[in-house]
Amino acid sequence: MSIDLGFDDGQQAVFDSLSQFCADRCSEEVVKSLAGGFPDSLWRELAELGVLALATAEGDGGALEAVAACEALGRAVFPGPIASTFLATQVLPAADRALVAEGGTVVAVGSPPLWPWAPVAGIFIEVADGRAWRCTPRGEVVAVETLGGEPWGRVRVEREADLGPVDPALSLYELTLAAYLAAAGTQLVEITADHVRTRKQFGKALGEFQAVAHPLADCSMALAAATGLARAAGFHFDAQAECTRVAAAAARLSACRAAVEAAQVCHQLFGALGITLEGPVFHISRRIRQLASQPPDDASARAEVIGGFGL
Amino acid sequence: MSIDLGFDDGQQAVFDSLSQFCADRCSEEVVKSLAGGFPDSLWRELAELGVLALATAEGDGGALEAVAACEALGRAVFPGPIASTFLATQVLPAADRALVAEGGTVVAVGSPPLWPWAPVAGIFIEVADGRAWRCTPRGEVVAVETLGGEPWGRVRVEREADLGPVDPALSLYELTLAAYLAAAGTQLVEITADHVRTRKQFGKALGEFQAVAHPLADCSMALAAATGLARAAGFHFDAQAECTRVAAAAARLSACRAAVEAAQVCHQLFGALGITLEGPVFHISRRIRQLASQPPDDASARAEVIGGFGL
Amino acid sequence: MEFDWSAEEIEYREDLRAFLVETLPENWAEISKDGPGSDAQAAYSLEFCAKLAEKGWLTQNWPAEYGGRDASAWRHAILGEEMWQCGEPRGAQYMNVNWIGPTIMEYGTEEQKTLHLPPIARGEVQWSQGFSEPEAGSDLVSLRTLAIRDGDDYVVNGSKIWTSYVNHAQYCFLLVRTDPESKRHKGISILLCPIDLPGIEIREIPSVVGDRYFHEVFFSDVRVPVSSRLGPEHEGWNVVAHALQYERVGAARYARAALTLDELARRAAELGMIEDEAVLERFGEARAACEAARMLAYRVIDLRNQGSPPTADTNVARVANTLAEQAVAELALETFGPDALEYGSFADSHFRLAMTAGVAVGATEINLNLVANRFLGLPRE
Amino acid sequence: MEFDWSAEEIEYREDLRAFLVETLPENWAEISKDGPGSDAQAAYSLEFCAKLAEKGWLTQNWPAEYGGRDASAWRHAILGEEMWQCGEPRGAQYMNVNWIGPTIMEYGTEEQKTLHLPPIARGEVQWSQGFSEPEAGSDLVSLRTLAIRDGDDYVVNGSKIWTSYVNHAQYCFLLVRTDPESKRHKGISILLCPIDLPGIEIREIPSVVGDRYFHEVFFSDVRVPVSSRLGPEHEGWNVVAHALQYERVGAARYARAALTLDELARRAAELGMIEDEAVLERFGEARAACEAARMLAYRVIDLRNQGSPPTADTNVARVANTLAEQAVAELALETFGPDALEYGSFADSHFRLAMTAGVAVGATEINLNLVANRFLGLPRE
Repeated sequence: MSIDLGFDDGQQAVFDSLSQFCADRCSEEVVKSLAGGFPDSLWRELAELGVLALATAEGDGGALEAVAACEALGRAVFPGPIASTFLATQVLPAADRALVAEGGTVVAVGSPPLWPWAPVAGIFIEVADGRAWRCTPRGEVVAVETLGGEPWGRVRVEREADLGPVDPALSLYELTLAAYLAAAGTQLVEITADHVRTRKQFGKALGEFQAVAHPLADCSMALAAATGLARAAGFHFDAQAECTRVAAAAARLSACRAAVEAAQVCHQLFGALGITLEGPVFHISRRIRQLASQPPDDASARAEVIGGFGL
Repeated sequence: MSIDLGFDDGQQAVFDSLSQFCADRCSEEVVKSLAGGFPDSLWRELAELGVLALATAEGDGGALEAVAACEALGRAVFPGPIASTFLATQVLPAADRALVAEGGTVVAVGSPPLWPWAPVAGIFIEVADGRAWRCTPRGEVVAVETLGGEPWGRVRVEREADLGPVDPALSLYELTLAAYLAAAGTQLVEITADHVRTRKQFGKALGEFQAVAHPLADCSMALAAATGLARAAGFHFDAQAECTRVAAAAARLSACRAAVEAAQVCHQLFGALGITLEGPVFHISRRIRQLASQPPDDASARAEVIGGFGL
Repeated sequence: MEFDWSAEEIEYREDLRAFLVETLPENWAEISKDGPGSDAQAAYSLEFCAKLAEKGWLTQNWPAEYGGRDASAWRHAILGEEMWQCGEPRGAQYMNVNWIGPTIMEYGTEEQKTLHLPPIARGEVQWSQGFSEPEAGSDLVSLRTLAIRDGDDYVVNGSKIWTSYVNHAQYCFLLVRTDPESKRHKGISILLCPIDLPGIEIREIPSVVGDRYFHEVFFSDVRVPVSSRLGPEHEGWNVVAHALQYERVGAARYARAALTLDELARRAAELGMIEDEAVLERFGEARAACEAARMLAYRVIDLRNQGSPPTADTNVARVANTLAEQAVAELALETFGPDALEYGSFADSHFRLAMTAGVAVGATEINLNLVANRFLGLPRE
Repeated sequence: MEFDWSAEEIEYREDLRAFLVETLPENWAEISKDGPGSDAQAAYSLEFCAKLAEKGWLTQNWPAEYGGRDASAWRHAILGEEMWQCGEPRGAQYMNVNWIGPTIMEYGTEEQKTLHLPPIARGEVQWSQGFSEPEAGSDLVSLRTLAIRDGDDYVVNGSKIWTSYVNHAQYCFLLVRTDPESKRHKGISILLCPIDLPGIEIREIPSVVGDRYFHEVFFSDVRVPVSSRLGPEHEGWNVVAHALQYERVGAARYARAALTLDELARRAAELGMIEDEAVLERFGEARAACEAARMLAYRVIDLRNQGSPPTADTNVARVANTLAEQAVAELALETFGPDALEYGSFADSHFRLAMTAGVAVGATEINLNLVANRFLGLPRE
């Protein structure tokens, strides 16, 4: 045994089957049409495939399988609280965990007052100071329209049950979020590379201009690294290694930066077409923007641990 | 009267005569040969021209004349504690001020233990918490070799006299430093532009590659802005306007960033030639690096005031 | 070197602010929420510009003979800053004043001047700009929309894209190719084309930056009178180049970005974040970027005020303007996290605006090429 | 997916560290202060490499028939990390092991193999790399140094520049043009040129990165035996391309940068700076950049270990390596201010090293071009 950065057969199978599922059921048009809503039927189908139960005692896999799943889902910019659900399946008691993993209810993970997916959520989990709490909403959920086209909401909550330390669930959240974002960014870069290969301006293909090609190359480099870091963190998670927390934090930090940079560069290269709702990139870049600033953050914990990283 | 960004005749005369002085007396070879030492005779000649007394009661000019001087000196990367001397001439009592302005002694402005120009300094001024103190060295000055090729030194000091609030002297320091750095950066960009216009690689002039041209264009943009901000701060200083402190801080921040970025870009474009001692850019970039991190900093004061800037 | 406004300029800015307070309706935030292309803001702009014209400020930078007051470039810049800062209540009419009117003065026939300039000066008419095409993008010289002479008309066929404000406009400043055999700069002409002619169809392109901001315009055998042509036939490129020079600096984005930054700082202070020195320093950096952009814009205005021809300084100013706006947008996101992404929120509006910056003033790349070429003397690719 | 070292690899790294502790002299910091080109470090490298060879580690990645141990690419990578982290006590000899030896194995005659490989494997010989020329820079195919056949010799005239380590070397891996009529890739050959031949002159180019790092080498009617030519005449370009592939990832700069970062963090903590959350976050970001570069390097080693041909991944890794090193250098300057610029200080040494990064592994621009072309399929300019 030594270092091997490829997926094993089982992980590859998860990636392949979910890629096929997304190709069949979650096309670009579907993603665009779902903006602003929750993908009810798609979400249940995803749950039926067992994806949401990966990395649980009941599930058929571990963090690396979840990473493989998120790489496929990120490529398709599949909607829904994917990483949050992985977190929830780690901290909730068995019955709730099963309900969430089966797609029977949606989780909102964050902190008051602004929650992701709050208008459709059945379970609220607050993350703060290194712990997770099951919460109950108090009062009405005020729906909020977001840049990302996800239904968020404002609501006060009351802490109901202490779910214990949020580690290692937060690590799983960060590394699956990283895998998803790196994949979505890679998708964006590939769409843009395709565009600049064929689009001609001033007598040559856009991609022949270094001002176009180099920023794209920079992005693909950063995204490749983030993809690798997410996989490495998944490996450490499954091995219950001590460095999991920092590996996951490094993966998230790298993936957020790389994906946001990809969004900036692609918008620069697509110009007006990029900011149309029907265009080829906004449905991806908006989700990247939203996920990159999504709670739970717990920045202080991250800053504290990231100093001691090392293989 | 309205906004007019050019120098008036007097300021232009300062710039022109000092540019000529530098062309005669402070060539590239002279600057290179002076690295590591203090430019004794040059410094006295500069003082004889009245440059160091600009912006004092006795001197023939104001902050804008000092800015014009620094633009000429920065172009030539003239060595010596120029901005520090301007600060000193604002806070020292008359007799010391005259001595410094005449080039009779050299000032070290900063804070213990590491002082710029300490091995050759006759007067030490500590800047801290918004005040300036005249200090006396206690013990030996341990000479320190710097990246910038300036003679710095470590020495303990004892505070001897409270020179009062360091404002507006610190503003004059920051805006003259900004003018010098913006000019030095501009010089670097012009040398590099000249290089990439003539140097051919892969069958065309380097400057035809956007990967070369765009970073240089970025730098020239940032440097032009910094030059303007330094002049604006000089104008406000002379008008004793309330916004002087923040204008000077904005000028310094912009000039440091722009000049350091120019140093990075030029080194990238000159490759190995850039890091030779005899090459065309290291004698400039090293001074930029050194001046950009030179004390006094007083970052907290800067951060506090920079929020409220506005014309 | 002077860096103070004159007493008269200071007074003018105060008058303008008082006028805005008095004139803008209470629900202005609501009116302007969906952008200058929205029905609400387009309708209001007619009302507003008429009042601005009454004060003598709408076209004050025009020569007196065309209803202007020969005002200085600085005074016009102050108007631009104040308008942009409060969400541009002139709507699309800033184009009329800044470059469409002046270009008609320069190249128009007497008949065209009489027809077009007075309504612009009274704030009664809305124009749109028909430049980009689906296959040409920023590369205007590749345009393909054909206008073939047939008697006293041109017969226009083709399409334009990204045509802002066209849904509310009465006219389009339309670039066409009048010589079908021509290539690149040659054979292009300009038509001052009424929008209600038969054969013109408009399709909205929904976008992230508010209602009806972008459109596609299709021309099918549209007959435009030859008398609508601005300038000599086949030689419209020079006219366009001239017109673009007026527009070079673009909107006073730095001014609005600086205001936004103040508001962000106020909110950060409310949340107790501003005590963190690192946050303060980030605000300081963004502020320095805004001031740098302002400085570069003022350099261009300074030159214009002295009657100097446009230089690469204008491109420099445009890029800096864009960068400052983007820096503030990114700071908003980093400081306020997901709250900054809420639709209609202060930060979100700024962020969406910033997304248009690079598009609106011409691609950053093109500006950088011009800077490299004209400013640094680097060879063209 | 595996991301743990094997027990054997962990043990090897521990053995290596123990060996370094035991072997490196107490004054190693002093010896290595002026860089690998200095007399002190060059002299010491001979002593050190002989000991490394004795342990069987110097050329462990070589095939057994040439004195190697057929070790895995991972094991060789571990050696590279540990060596670079402590200041590369192998000096210039890392080149011998990484690509000069392997290229001779691939293209050399039996005579050349016998002459050159054993001394390399024993750590007794120093080589230099004669690629760049004053007029060619990174554009190797423009090289002009001529080697004209005359009987059993080539007569070499021309000059090379930036030739590191040549002052201490016995040989130079020299690129020459053997067909004077040829252009670009054609007509280039490689000579395994002894440095002590009559007509070779060496001039040091003083630099910021330590003693005797750069040189210019002048060739005046130097007679080099034809038997020193590596590979077919006029077809040396393929040999170079092959050799460069071995060198692609470059030094394990990420590993040293990560160590430097740890040391910077330790010092920042001593000064009480690390309690500032913003400073911590900056360290976190720099650390993530190091780990990203490590990850990209490991991808390349992973492919190499599987025997896959080199891809644009190698260029990606090189650029990331450079960026990580520069990020740490800038962080040092920002965090420690002028203290970081003191000659010989921890931060200053790293900063100077970072200045060489872009130069040493080939210009960042060229690597980005290759990434764009090979990875994203973008057209070549």
